[in-house]
Amino acid sequence: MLNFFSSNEILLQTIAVFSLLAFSVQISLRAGAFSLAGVGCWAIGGYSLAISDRHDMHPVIGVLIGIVVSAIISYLLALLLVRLRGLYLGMATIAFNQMVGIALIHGGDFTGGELGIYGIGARISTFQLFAVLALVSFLLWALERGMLGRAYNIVRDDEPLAASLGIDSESMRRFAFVLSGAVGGLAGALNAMMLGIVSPTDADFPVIVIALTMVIVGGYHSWLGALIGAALIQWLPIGLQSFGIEGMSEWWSVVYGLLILFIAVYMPRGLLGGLQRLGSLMARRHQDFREA
Amino acid sequence: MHQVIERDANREMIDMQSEPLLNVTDLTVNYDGVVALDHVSLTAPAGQLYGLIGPNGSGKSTFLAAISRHGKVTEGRLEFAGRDYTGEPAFVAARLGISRSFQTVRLQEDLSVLENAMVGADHHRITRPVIFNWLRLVRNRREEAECRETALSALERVGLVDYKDQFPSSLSYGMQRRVEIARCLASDPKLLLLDEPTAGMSPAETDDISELLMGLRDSGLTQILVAHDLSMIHAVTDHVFALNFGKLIAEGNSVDVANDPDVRKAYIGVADEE
Amino acid sequence: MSIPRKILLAGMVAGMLSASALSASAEDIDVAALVEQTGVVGYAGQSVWKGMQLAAEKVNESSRLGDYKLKIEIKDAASNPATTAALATQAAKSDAVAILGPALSSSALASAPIAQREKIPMIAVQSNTEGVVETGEYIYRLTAPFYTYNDLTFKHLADEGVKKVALSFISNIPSVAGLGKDFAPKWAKEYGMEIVASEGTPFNTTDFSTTIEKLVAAKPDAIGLYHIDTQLTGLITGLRRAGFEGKLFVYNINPSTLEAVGDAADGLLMSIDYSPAMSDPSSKEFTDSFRKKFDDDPTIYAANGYDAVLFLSAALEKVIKAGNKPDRENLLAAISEVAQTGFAGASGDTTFDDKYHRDARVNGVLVRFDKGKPNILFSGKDR
Amino acid sequence: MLYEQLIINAAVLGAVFTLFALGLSLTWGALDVLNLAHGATFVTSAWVATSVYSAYELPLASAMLVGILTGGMIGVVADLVAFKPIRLLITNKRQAELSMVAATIGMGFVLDRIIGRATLDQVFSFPARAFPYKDFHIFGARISNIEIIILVLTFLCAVLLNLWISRSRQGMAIRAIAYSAKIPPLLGIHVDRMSAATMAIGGMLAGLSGTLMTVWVSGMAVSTGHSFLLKGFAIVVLGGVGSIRGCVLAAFILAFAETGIVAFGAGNLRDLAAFSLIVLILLFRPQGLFGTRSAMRA
Repeated sequence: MLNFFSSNEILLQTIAVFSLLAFSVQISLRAGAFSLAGVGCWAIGGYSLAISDRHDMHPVIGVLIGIVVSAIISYLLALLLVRLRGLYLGMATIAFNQMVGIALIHGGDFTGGELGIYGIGARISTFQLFAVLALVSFLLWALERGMLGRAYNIVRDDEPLAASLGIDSESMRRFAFVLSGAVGGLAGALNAMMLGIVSPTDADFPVIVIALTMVIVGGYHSWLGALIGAALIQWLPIGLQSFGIEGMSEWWSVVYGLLILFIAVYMPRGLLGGLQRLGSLMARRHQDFREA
Repeated sequence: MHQVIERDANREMIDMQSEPLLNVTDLTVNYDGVVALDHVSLTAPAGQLYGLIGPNGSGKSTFLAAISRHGKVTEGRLEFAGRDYTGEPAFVAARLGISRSFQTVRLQEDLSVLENAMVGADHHRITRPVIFNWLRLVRNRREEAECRETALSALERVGLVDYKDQFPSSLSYGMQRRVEIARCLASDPKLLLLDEPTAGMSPAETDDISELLMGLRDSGLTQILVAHDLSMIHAVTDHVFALNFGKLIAEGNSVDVANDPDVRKAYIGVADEE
Repeated sequence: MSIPRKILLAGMVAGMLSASALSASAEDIDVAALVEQTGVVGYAGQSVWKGMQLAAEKVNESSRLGDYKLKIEIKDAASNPATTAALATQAAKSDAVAILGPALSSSALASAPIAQREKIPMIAVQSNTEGVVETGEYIYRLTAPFYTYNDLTFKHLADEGVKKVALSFISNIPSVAGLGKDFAPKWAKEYGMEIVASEGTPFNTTDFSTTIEKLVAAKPDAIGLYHIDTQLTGLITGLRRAGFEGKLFVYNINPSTLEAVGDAADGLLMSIDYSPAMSDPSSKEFTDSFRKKFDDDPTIYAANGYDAVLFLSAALEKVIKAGNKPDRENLLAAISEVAQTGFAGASGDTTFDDKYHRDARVNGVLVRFDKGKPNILFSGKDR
Repeated sequence: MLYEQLIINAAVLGAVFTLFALGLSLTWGALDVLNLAHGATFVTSAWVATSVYSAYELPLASAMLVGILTGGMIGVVADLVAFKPIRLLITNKRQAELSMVAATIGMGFVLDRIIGRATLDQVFSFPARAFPYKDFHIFGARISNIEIIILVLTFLCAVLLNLWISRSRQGMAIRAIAYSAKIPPLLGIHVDRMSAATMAIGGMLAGLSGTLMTVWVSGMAVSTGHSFLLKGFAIVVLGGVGSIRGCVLAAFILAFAETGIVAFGAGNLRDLAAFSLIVLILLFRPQGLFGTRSAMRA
């Protein structure tokens, strides 16, 4: 077992870090704000850690700077984009991400230009990473249940109804936007420590596609869905190639694509939804069994 | 607690001087040229069940939208319990105590009947910023229990307690409306706005809803009911306002208003011979 | 499922498992190849892997490794630093004696520290960036950086009397931007030439009509196009159609791109570490065997993959000839010895840098294309 | 530099952007399908065209036609394999939209890898002799015959698509679908056949722009599809989802902005110009230039 853990340590760390990135997108999607600014904050968080590490600051300070800077930028962005809804908000945040990427390339020595920053000294242990993941998961769990859970459901599905119930949709969506940015910044900072490098392409469109895939395939209606989605999407490129099947190094991404397609079509509420339905099916069968 | 007001011929004698719950002055709404409401002024003291009638396109829904602040107000003043809330957004109006239902049933499909009612009961806690509600776990657990109690009592008042664990999609149209009313009640409103709640209902269901609304009025809840069904208006309302082409053409008890020449003309389209 | 079928299924599964165990005989030397087959540098990685396969076959056919067999297992690094780092960790914990690849700079920077920490020799290809070999003594790179031979082009341009040079380059790929912004202007000044225009554009740009206008308007004698192949087709054909008669030079162009551009590429200049037209015996051997095996002209990436395996095998041969066990420690020692002496590979005589002795250096050749065929003008040897 | 030349360059670039974005806007506007496999369809059609051209010695035009039909066929298969089942299985509109996005991401991976494996992600193209390039000179500026063809075809496609959607019966059906999938069955319109037709047209438009692009820049590769996809997504949103006119206008605005910044500013900031323009326009037009979220307008 120990060998399994040590040889897959980076994979486990990657799953933890990308779960946080998936959380960042899930938080805003769940609140009905189709924002992908979390990916831009992922890059901002990463660079904040890298730059503060270069100035010999303690990693925790680097992470905190990453979170705070991302939160502030997300707050300003939320104010700027308040009138945008749905895919128009999505596109505006994708444009923001691209501009973050361009700014990072042209940041001169401060951001390391086209190459970015490498050789980041700060390190993080797998245990610490999963502790952070557990903490953020708990915070999102608390946000999804009880009163706030119900309120966010309505803010997402039916704004006029929310207003008629005294819910200030705008401020709740803004809170989700800022939280999404902060978690994105945290994820980026941890990713920088795990990989030891940051580069301008961290905010690029392929990262957005991966983040969206993780959340939709996992089940965007809950943090657990984002976690499951991240685990699967990050494991597949490694896992599919580790069964020693001939030619998998060339064709794994076809299997990957087909799997995403299958889950998207035949699991309406993602993997989490599928598991829940399976759970309730089994519970019912167990019940029938007991009654029979 | 609430003075039970006998429902009889002399209801009109109620003292109108007490502070009106709702005071609307010169309310005008026009959508780039189209005048939907034209200087409507009216006052509605607390404790009564008001009817709002008028042919299609007379501005009933616009009026409801305006006083619940869901809709635009071009001119005029809106006061609720003495406070001017003309420029406020809809959620502030709701927080003042104005609760409303919509023409279409709006329930949360993935929440049970009880949870849908609990959303109303969240009313007073939702006013706190999100971050306060998020991190106070111990307090949340206690308040969640209170919220459940409030919701249960609201469901009791509408007679749906034993459906509390069902999902809205499995209920009849009439019952879904009752869940909506329970949700409104759970938020302990001062004024309840009902936008054609019985549209498309069977006579039996309409009578149930009528009974329910009268019961609520008797327990002191002020309501404004928008409806086409004049027989229901007669049965249920204490005071009626009639709109036509955005103007308030008559008000009074439902019988007088029904006989008012302008109202008959508005409905039938031709003035009957004198 | 009835009982018999269950047993049959279990039997089959057991059979499959045992079969794969048998094939890994005791005499194998396992090597992990983390080479991008997909993603943004998939175009390079897929050729690198073909070169590696060719070299492994030739090494195993010859008895240079005694009765050991070189067994290279390919994993797609997917042009993704996180995937590469995860694969590198797996390889380090497996019984592989060395890691070959990756090719993407950011992936190399992410996986080199892991190989160094886990003390497994790593031979990267391409990854034209600083910071790779500097990671530590376990990290080697088998592609000579562009700036070590691209000055040959400017030497040739000076000989041809070129005075004014315009440059177009990718602004957001580190090594290529370095060529366009820093080295090319430096060499131009050294050879008494003037840079009259310098246009940087992102690597995903596909429309160059306006950039071409600016380049031609500067009336240069020669234009440098430091771009990837998908951009070169538009640039080269566009410049010729815009009436530019002067010299064009690139840092690399692949056979398929040459074919797409046709005679617009006539006279195209390129300094490169390997070309099929090279006559060095080791280069010729690579070119001929590649053509025989793949019925296609080799790309520079295939040459890099071939050389990486050749370099590794030379070190393994030293270890085995000395009667030692081919493990990571002995292999590292042998690798640094081979790096001192250098070896002859697809890119001709390959030596290593003076500072770290872990970064490959080649002579490089200046090539001119006529009718789609490369011919060597001169080699870096006689610089 | 000749301003006339810059205007021509921008016009041709605008046309290339339009052709690619039209298909994306149609399927998105009518079926709420944000097709992230549109770039892969664009590349696959071009690859099929070039392979068929050299394998069967077909004339260029018919090879391109095969490519265009391939694009259409990919659209139909996508509809059968993913969008039709999603429409059946998923009632919640938001969940259906997101599931369709994920489905197209999956399809994009599959197509990218198949073409990537066949071409080793290298450049592929029609042989140089396949198309007789010829330049014309007007106002002292240069425009080649392929560029004129691109401009004409783009104009035709935009006008025809516009007419087809606003006038014809099928077009009305598509607008009905766009309004809400519940209405068409009531009017006896076969939703599945309509959506397959829409996806086919969207795919053919991707095929047309892919084959034309291969001739215009004498080459194509899987990576070209990715760079076009992001720009196409921006153009569709900028123009207002589902609006043909908005799509054309947004494509030309972006083309002129990029051409301008490359000509007068710095080429490496061309994307900055494009994306800051997008945010600016969305701030003033939250539904895009001509977009209305609910119904699709010609």
